[in-house]
Amino acid sequence: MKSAVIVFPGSNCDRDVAVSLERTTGHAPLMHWHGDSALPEDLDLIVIPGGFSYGDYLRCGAMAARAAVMPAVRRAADRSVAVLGICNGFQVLCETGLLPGALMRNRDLRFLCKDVYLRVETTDTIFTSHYGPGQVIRIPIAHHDGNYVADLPTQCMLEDEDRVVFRYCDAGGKTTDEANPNGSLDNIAGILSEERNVLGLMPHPERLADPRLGGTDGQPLFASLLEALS
Amino acid sequence: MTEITPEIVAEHGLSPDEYDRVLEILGREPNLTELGIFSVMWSEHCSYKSSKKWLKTLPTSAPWVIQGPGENAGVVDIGDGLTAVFKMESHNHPSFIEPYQGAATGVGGILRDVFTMGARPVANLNALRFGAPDHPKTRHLISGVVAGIGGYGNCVGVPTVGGEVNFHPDYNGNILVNAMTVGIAPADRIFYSKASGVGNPVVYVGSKTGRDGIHGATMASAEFTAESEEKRPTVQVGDPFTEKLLIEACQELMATDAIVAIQDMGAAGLTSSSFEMASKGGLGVALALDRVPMREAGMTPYELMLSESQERMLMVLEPGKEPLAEAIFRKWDLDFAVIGHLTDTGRMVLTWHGDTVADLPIDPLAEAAPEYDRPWTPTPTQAVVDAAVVPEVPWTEALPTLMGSPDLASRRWIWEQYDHMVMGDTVQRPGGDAAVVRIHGTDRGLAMTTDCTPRYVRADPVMGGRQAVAEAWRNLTAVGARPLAVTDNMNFGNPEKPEIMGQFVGACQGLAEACRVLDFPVVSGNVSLYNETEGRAIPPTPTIGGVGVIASLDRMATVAFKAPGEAILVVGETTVPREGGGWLGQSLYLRELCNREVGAPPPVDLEHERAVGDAVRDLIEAGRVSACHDVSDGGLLVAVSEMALAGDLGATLEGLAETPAALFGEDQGRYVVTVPADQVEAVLADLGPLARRIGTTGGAGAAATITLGDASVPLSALREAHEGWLPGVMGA
Amino acid sequence: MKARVHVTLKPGVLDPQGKAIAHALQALGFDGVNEARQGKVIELDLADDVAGDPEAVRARVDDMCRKLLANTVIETYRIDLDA
Amino acid sequence: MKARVHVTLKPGVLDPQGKAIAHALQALGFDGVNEARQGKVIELDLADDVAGDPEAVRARVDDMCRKLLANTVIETYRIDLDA
Ligand SMILES: Nc1ncnc2c1ncn2[C@@H]1O[C@H](COP(=O)(O)OP(=O)(O)O)[C@@H](O)[C@H]1O
Ligand SMILES: [Mg+2]
Repeated sequence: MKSAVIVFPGSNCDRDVAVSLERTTGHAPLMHWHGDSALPEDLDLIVIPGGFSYGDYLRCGAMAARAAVMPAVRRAADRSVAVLGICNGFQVLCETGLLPGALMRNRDLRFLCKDVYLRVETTDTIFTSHYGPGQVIRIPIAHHDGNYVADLPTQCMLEDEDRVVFRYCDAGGKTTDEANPNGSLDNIAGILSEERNVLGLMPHPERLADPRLGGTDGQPLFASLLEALS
Repeated sequence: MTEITPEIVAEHGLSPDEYDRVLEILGREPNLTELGIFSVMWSEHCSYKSSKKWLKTLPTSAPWVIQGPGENAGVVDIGDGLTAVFKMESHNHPSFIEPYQGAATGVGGILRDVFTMGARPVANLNALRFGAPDHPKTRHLISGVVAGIGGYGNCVGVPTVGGEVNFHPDYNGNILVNAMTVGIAPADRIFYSKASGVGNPVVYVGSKTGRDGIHGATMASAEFTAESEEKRPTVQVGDPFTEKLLIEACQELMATDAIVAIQDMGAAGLTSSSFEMASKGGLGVALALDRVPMREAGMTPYELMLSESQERMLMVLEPGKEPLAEAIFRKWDLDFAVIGHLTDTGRMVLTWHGDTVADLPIDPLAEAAPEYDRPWTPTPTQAVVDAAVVPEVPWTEALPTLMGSPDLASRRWIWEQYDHMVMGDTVQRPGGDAAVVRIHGTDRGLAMTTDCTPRYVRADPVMGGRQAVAEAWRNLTAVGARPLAVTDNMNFGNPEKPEIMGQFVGACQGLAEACRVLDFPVVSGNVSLYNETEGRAIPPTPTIGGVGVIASLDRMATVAFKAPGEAILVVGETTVPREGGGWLGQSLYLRELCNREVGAPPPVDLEHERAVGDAVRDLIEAGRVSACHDVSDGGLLVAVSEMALAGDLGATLEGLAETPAALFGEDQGRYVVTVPADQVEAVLADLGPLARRIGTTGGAGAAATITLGDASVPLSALREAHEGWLPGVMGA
Repeated sequence: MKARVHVTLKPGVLDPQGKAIAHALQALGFDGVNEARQGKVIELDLADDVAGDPEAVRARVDDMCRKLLANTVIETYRIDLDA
Repeated sequence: MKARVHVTLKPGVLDPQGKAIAHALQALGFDGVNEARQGKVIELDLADDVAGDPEAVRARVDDMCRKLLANTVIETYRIDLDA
């Protein structure tokens, strides 16, 4: 599996996800600078990492979405290359239109960094095949703007096409309002593109993929990718 | 040209005596720019004129200390060719005026101190003191300060992993915001601020200079009044995104051999950075101020020298390396300008479009800054509180009250607003004794903590000073770390008052004693004086930031109870002063349940502290304890409850006198540990009189309680009190 | 020449910031605030050679809005030109 | 009745957001943007019983600005009333 992590000015989870990828695949991903508009042709996976690209100024992900490298990311996505956007990366993908909807300020207006429970809504993806259907996993979030919004037709489409991948839930798997940390529509934490090769999610699977850090529920995501893409 | 009148001199915070010294050094009258430079260089903030004499008494060396006080940050050896670089700094006044930006720029400033030295910042901590929770301003200050610390640290991508928070009405008009950064640098690539090489280029990088915070340094050195709040001086606005770029650009440049010396522009910006670099190198400097990147039109040399715009650095480069450095800074979209060069004149010569606008001798100004031996009176000794006369509230009532009291309640509402996991190495998150950050790519850890108990320091500055150091040492020990060194942040009132100066002198004495006995030297620090409002001083607050190293993360302790049926031991109880007693003077029991803040604070027996801590660390390193927590605020029963909450397991206690003194006394030098049942006898035998068993863990989920004798308190009630208080205050 | 771009949330999009403002105003004792909504204003100072024909300038700023300044999934915008 | 409050940074106060916007516009090929500054607009919908005398309403909104909506250490504000 050949992967690249796109580095924007202000990205700050680029190293973290590279560590997870390297642990999974045995070799380091390519760290690709945002200003370089040409991506290698033979990539299997492009990761848009978390952080505060361009300081999250104006709108989270807005400026990164217009960076020089993004047309190449879009072309790769169109060629069915897997694209994973984590946190700020999810925001970037929504801003580019590769994923529908938008991410607004958290309901309580505060930045929130904590472990949350997620229910795996579909395992029919290259990102989640190593989870069980309906499995409840614990993964951290760390964001100020993770409140997913979309209009009703979009919401129905995501639902009908089985494109909601993760929902915030409680420890028992119930998608209650209290378990929704940011006010997201329908407790949505992660969604797929129509072709199912682009995933955006607010939680950080790379932050709990190492027993030393207190959990490994993020690891199957990387293992799923490895299996699907090698 | 502006004529220098006595009023102008006074506005610049210089006393008539100090101005006479200016005249003497120059042999003429200064112009306004020169006066401004003198004023910031000789401000309390930059010159340490009231504190220097006493700071010199602190122990600062140990075999593992690579750089003690005097540089941007302290540096200690952590093995494997790596060093820890750290410092703490206050941003009290700005945070009171504009909590978000004040706190944010405080974080930005301390980060720069650390990455200037070549370190990559790996963790931030913050020690906060607010006024009474019900004071009308407190909520607004908490929410602004916390959002500001988070806003900056989160964006820069450095985890905020720990800190402390106290509330006291005497901080109502003067909160404290102390920020600490810990970084890691290779031992052979540390960068210093000492300039060398006559002719070498002096380079400005980072953000442009605007009219931000002009006179911030002199303001931070003056007492607060209602009027100064009205004046609302320009507060600096932080730009964490630019700081992040600056970190990356500096790291990239530091990997080359282009840098001779580097210094961040902190308080007093360009003035103090250029002076310090030249002064340390015994050189002169010539700067063409018109080349400084400017954000606004019409700026004057005076403003450029005094601006406190953030996210800026000054460097001396190897000759010929300018293009290399410029390419790196341009790549990161940062300003870069060669603004001058080093000279052999020993003078600072500033020009503006070719005209000389200031010409000052460097050494007399930087080194002959005033140094005072201010009169001081020792703090009167407080009577020891007789435990027998303290009202007894049943423990089942006292415990939930304490667990939900302002100084003991959970700070989750705060640390959840800080990204404490970014960088992927946070092994112990906030909530334990010390935070632990893995040294990237290894299986070793850095432990870090901040500590001070201001009510102890106020009652007895010497003992309180000792206690602050001892508690930091204890918190590091409790996770299994070997404590290495401290940074101190001395927050006090007006040093011109002998009783305040007495607090400062006493605290320094206590700090020094503890640092010496515990082998825990001071490697960096910061002094913030004049923390007063309308003549009322804050409680003396010498905040201690401690750093230690864990040799193997497999041998690290955490506070959470791990399994039911394990023995609970208290280690180090021999300081209990009287038969069946405990130390209630200045305890939270006395304050929260009897409404009295009186008495002598608990004594700190440093030899005992060391013996107990070393024994506990040995146990942890040998993998013989399953959980460990030091006993501090609130005493033994609070410590046990905190462990129970963290592990979601109850405890049944035995053999404890059901008195406030035994249960809530704040005797120092103690730890609670748990040990698997089959190993208790061996551990007790090894510890001898240092330890005794006080109970057994057990009871999970809804059935969990803290039980003692015939009575018990459900863990759920403690959790509600503990977790509910701060969200309740903040209305969310 | 100055252009002022007002970016506001589309009607119907929930506005957590606006809601919090209305709430805080009420808590401060300001009754009678039915609703509050928060938007952005971006003030652009345009170079003189760019200015000139107001219609051309407006078209240009409109282009900026669609390409960057507004997220038309959730926001609408309005452009004011200052002479 | 609607009141619109414009909150902007005082002149001279650093505006990191504005700076980044100007920069991004330039990177997108929009030349000639000398400067960008970002502010907020807060739109308040006031209950009818509160409305009425415009001067009284203005005074009330002004009070809201000083107490909550603007941070007068670094920001200034302007109030527009809609009939
Ligand atoms: N402002 C803060 N930011 C981050 N963490 C904090 C803050 N205040 C307290 N904490 C964390 O809460 C826990 C309890 O703090 P404290 O009671 O001061 O610990 P101790 O008594 O061991 O010194 C610690 O893990 C500490 O790091
Ligand atoms: Mg502790």
